[in-house]
Amino acid sequence: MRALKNPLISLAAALLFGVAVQFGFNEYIQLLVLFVSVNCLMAMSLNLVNGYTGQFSLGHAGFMAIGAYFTAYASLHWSFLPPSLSALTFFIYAIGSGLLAALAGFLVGLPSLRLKGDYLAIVTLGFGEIIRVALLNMDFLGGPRGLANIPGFDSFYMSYAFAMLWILICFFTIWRVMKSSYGRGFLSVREDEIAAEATGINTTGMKVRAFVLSSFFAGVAGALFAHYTNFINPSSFTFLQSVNAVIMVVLGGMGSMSGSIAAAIIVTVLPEALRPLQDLTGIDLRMVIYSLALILVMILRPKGIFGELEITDIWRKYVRRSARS
Amino acid sequence: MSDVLLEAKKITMQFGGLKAVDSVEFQIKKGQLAGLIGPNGAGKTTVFNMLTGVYQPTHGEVMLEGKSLKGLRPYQISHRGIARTFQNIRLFKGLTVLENVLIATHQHVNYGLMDTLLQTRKFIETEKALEEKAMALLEIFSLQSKAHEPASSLPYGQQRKLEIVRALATDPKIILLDEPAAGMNHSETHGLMETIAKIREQFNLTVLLIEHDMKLVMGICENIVVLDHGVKIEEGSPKHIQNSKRVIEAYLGVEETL
Amino acid sequence: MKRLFIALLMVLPLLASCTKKDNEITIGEYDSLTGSDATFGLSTNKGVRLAFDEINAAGGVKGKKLALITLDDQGKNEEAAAAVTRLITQNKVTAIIGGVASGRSKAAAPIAQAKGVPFVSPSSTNPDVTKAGDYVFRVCFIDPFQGSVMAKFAQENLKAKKVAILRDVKNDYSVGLADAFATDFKKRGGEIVTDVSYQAGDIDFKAQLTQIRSKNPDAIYVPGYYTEVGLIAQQARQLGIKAPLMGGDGWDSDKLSEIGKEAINGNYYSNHYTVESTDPAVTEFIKKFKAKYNETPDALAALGYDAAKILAAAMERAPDLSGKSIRDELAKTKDFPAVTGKITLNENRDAVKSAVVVQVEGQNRKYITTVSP
Amino acid sequence: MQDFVQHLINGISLGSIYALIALGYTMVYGILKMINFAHSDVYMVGAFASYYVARAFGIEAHPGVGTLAILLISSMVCCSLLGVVIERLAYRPLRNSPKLNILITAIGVSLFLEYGSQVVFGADPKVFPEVMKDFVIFSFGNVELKSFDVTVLGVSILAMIGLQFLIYKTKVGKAMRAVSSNASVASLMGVNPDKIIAFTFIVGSALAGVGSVLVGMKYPKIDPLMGMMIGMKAFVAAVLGGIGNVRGAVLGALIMGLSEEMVVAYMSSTYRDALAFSILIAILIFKPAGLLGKYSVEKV
Repeated sequence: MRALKNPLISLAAALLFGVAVQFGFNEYIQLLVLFVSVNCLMAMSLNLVNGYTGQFSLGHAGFMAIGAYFTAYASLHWSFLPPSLSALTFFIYAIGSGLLAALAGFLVGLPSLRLKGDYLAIVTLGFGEIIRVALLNMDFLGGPRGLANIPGFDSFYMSYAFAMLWILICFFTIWRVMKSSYGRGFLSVREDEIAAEATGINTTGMKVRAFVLSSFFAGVAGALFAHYTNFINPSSFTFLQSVNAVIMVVLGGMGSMSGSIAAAIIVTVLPEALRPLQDLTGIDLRMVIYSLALILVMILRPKGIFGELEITDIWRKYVRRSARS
Repeated sequence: MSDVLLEAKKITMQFGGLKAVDSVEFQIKKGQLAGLIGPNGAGKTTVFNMLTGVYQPTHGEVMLEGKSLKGLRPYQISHRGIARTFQNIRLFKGLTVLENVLIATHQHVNYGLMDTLLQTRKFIETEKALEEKAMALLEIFSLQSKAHEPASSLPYGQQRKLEIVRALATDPKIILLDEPAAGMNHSETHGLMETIAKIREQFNLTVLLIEHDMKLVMGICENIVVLDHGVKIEEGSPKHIQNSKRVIEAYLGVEETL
Repeated sequence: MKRLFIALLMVLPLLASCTKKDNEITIGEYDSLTGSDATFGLSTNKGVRLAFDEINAAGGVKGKKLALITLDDQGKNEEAAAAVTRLITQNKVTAIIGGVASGRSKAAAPIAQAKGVPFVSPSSTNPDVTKAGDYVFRVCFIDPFQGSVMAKFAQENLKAKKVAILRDVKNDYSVGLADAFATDFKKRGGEIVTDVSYQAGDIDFKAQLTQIRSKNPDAIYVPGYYTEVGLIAQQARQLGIKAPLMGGDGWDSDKLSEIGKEAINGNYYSNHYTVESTDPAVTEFIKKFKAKYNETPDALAALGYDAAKILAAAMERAPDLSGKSIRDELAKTKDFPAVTGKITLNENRDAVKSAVVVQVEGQNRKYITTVSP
Repeated sequence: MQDFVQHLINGISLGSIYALIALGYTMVYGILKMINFAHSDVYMVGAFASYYVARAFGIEAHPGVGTLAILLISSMVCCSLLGVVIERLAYRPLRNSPKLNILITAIGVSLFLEYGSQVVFGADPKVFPEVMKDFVIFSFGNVELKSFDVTVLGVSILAMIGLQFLIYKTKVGKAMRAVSSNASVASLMGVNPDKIIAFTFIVGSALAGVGSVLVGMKYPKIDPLMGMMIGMKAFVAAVLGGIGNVRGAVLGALIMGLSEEMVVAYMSSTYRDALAFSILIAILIFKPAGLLGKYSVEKV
């Protein structure tokens, strides 16, 4: 199966890197790597809606919450497979989380499709808040107390491998969809909806597909988050979480997968990297520096770190230029 | 089956009190090159938008091959076989020339999500076929050398041609051109006439043309419909239109009788 | 210029160096120093630092100075988890003094438990926190006890038959207390006439209070943080509600009367200790606290202080500084003479101690009664 | 029945507070087509400015018209200055870059103000100086109409009329509308877009300053994050009314205030925000450009 060639190669490479992290770094850095992988999934999936389809969603955290709570509830209450196969059960739960979030994505996508730009942003923001408040009031999900002691993986390496598996599934799904006619459909909606409709593209259908696919992976990101923090409550999925996802997409470059991944790394690592500064200055300036960095990047490099290019394009550009000179 | 391809039956468009188009009726035969002319604000583009589903007519309906297009979204109408270009060019500027054309072929795609993910044979072959078809179309209009350039980098005349190629890629039965010659100099207009002639005989397409350039319209149209203030005031061959009193009045105003 | 900026962004992660002198015992502390409940984190931190100064002045523990590393969790659960992991693996701390909010403790305590690092929470009152494992302790009472204290007080002292509850639905501390109060008060034959909620950060409570007024309760239980309670009290009086308000240790701050002004006077709340107490340990603590920070300590500062003292005492008694021995010594804490009363840690490592009920009179808190477990 | 009237008063008073801030959002959006997320934090800085000015003048304990005047002026000046500085440094360089970039910058400025003021002012809540005594204007049974409620409503109506007059009846207003529809063409007609945009920020931010003093009077607790919650509600109200439309902002705000009040009073307080957003979504689905916004059908 030629089709599985490069996904398997990249999975092997990622797992190798995992071995290095397992032994090279302490648990703190390892936890950070796991949070980076959750943010990667969030950024890549939102990039499909905000980056490729040009729709403006501010409710991504809502889908993440649905995924997280489904997996948490399932892992705590159901156990139809022996604990030794926990990785398999968690994989099935992650798919369930994704499907549930995708259903929510469908329900959010439908009504908000007549809306454009800021109005769509408001409706998606509204849905995010409605989901959060609904979770707050569901006692069987722990309400404000949240769900604690969510079973995770026994070793860092298992968690890491699980995350890498999902990141690659997400990456190759979106990469291949974007290289297909559906991908071109998304791009046409971003470029000019009226022209797309006249050229035979069902723009509504495209937007709903983008929402459903993107919320599926946000649900999976939520499932990973639940396993890695072992405790979730509604206040982990606020409007700021959605804004964080949008920041990653814009910072990385709208419509660039490698951009989203790079931005996910920076957005997760930067605040932690700034902690030592706190020892020098005594006060915690991390968020102040983070927000200033945000403003500077938007002014100095509006199209984001990668612009619309992928790392492969940059590689080809620099390799060709160095080869020529 | 009568040879009428596209028929407007008493179509009316009312914005609040204003009747932009008032029960206009005309028929376009298969293979015909029809023209739609009239002074500015006569309602030409509004008729165009009703034919292509951008506006739903307040009264009356549009028939394609005897089947009504009432209530259909623009993309459904495009699938039925009506393709169009826009008055001010609406290309997918950020995408390449080839991608612009490939997007128009989306309606012929028969592979699903699974085929895409697993890169099945069906997916690969369909993609290759679509690309060949698109390149062939580009070649006919000698645009294939620019296939991988962004659409926005093309000069104006070629952008207009690309828009026509994109419309052709949907395998339409009829193509509606909205002021294609607008902003074109003499030689570019001449090039356009050749393009339109090529379309008709290579794709045996029916064409409906909105245009102000009388030389172009009178030159190639077989049947012309004239609108004024949303009402059809004349229809017939170019010669008939040229000396119809009502048309002259509409365009040049009434003669001052001293 | 652009290249420079991006390069700078890349180099920062490498800065994560950590300096660790060998003749010091490093203790880690994480709390919300920014974000919505920043004020509680700051008070606890002051209490802990005061305790550390005293212990170091008296020669430290086993002859070594105590060094404190405090990280901010910005009031977010995942930040608390990251901070604790960093303290244990990066800064190699011997023990951890936890944060105020129960939500953050529930995210952080399991990590300390898994790593075998003793975790002492000064003021997280939610029962689930110490369920994380035998390395997790707390020096304050738990919600069910504090809720029943006020239920008992309302029924016996205030002779209230009908009570309304106004809870902060976003805050599990408040929900825990409200539920505990409701169950206990009903068991005592009282009636909860209405149970309405608001969200931390709100400033207008007229709608809820107007609804409560229509039920004319004998008293209103508002187990929220003082940041909202001050406004609630004012708006209640504005709406002509005369019934007394009751609350929990979340009320304890001198800002309560500044915001509430006269409207807050005459209301009651349960607390860990009272400034008026004549116990020398308390008066001594208040004097030293005022000398260092020139402000009166609130209950959270006192609890931070006690947590640090109990931890230090356990480390002094422990044969060595391994996590296991400190844990065993902590478990043996009995009748420890702390600022917030005699502290004994029971088998699920919660503090068994009495609570006091005080009445707000302007800046000071009149002592009313003590309720023992 | 009296309770219903009391809920009505509470709802309108809450709505008029949202209106004061919503007007700021709508003005900036109307001209720049940009959601200024930092607007609610400019409001917060205004509150702290009044707090420190009152302490500097030592008037935090002498309520009266004099205090009100001093605080209003100082807050408006400080907010306007801040608004202009933000526009000049953060927004002007991005004048014609994609919408999402401007939004992220606005969020960056908002975070900067929120966390910056936690460092500068300290994270603990402070008590707003007592500006005016609140007195009962009219009451029957246990329903009371307080002076604060009336002042806030009056000021927001006045601000709306003032803005309406400014935008539609004055030369500057005409220039603002020109810049709003097409900045580059406006500059061809001798209008300096930078000056007009700066002016818009001055007026918008000054309104936030007024808002912060009036809200401080009624709810005397201020902290660096006070702008977050009220900012989101005011922003949603501005969109509800039809973003960019001055009357729409006030209408949207009143609906927001009343719906929240009635939801808590007669339905369930725990679902207040969820129901407030549901109402918003329902309205937007039927009126995709808000209540008074005109749905500009794209010319084909």
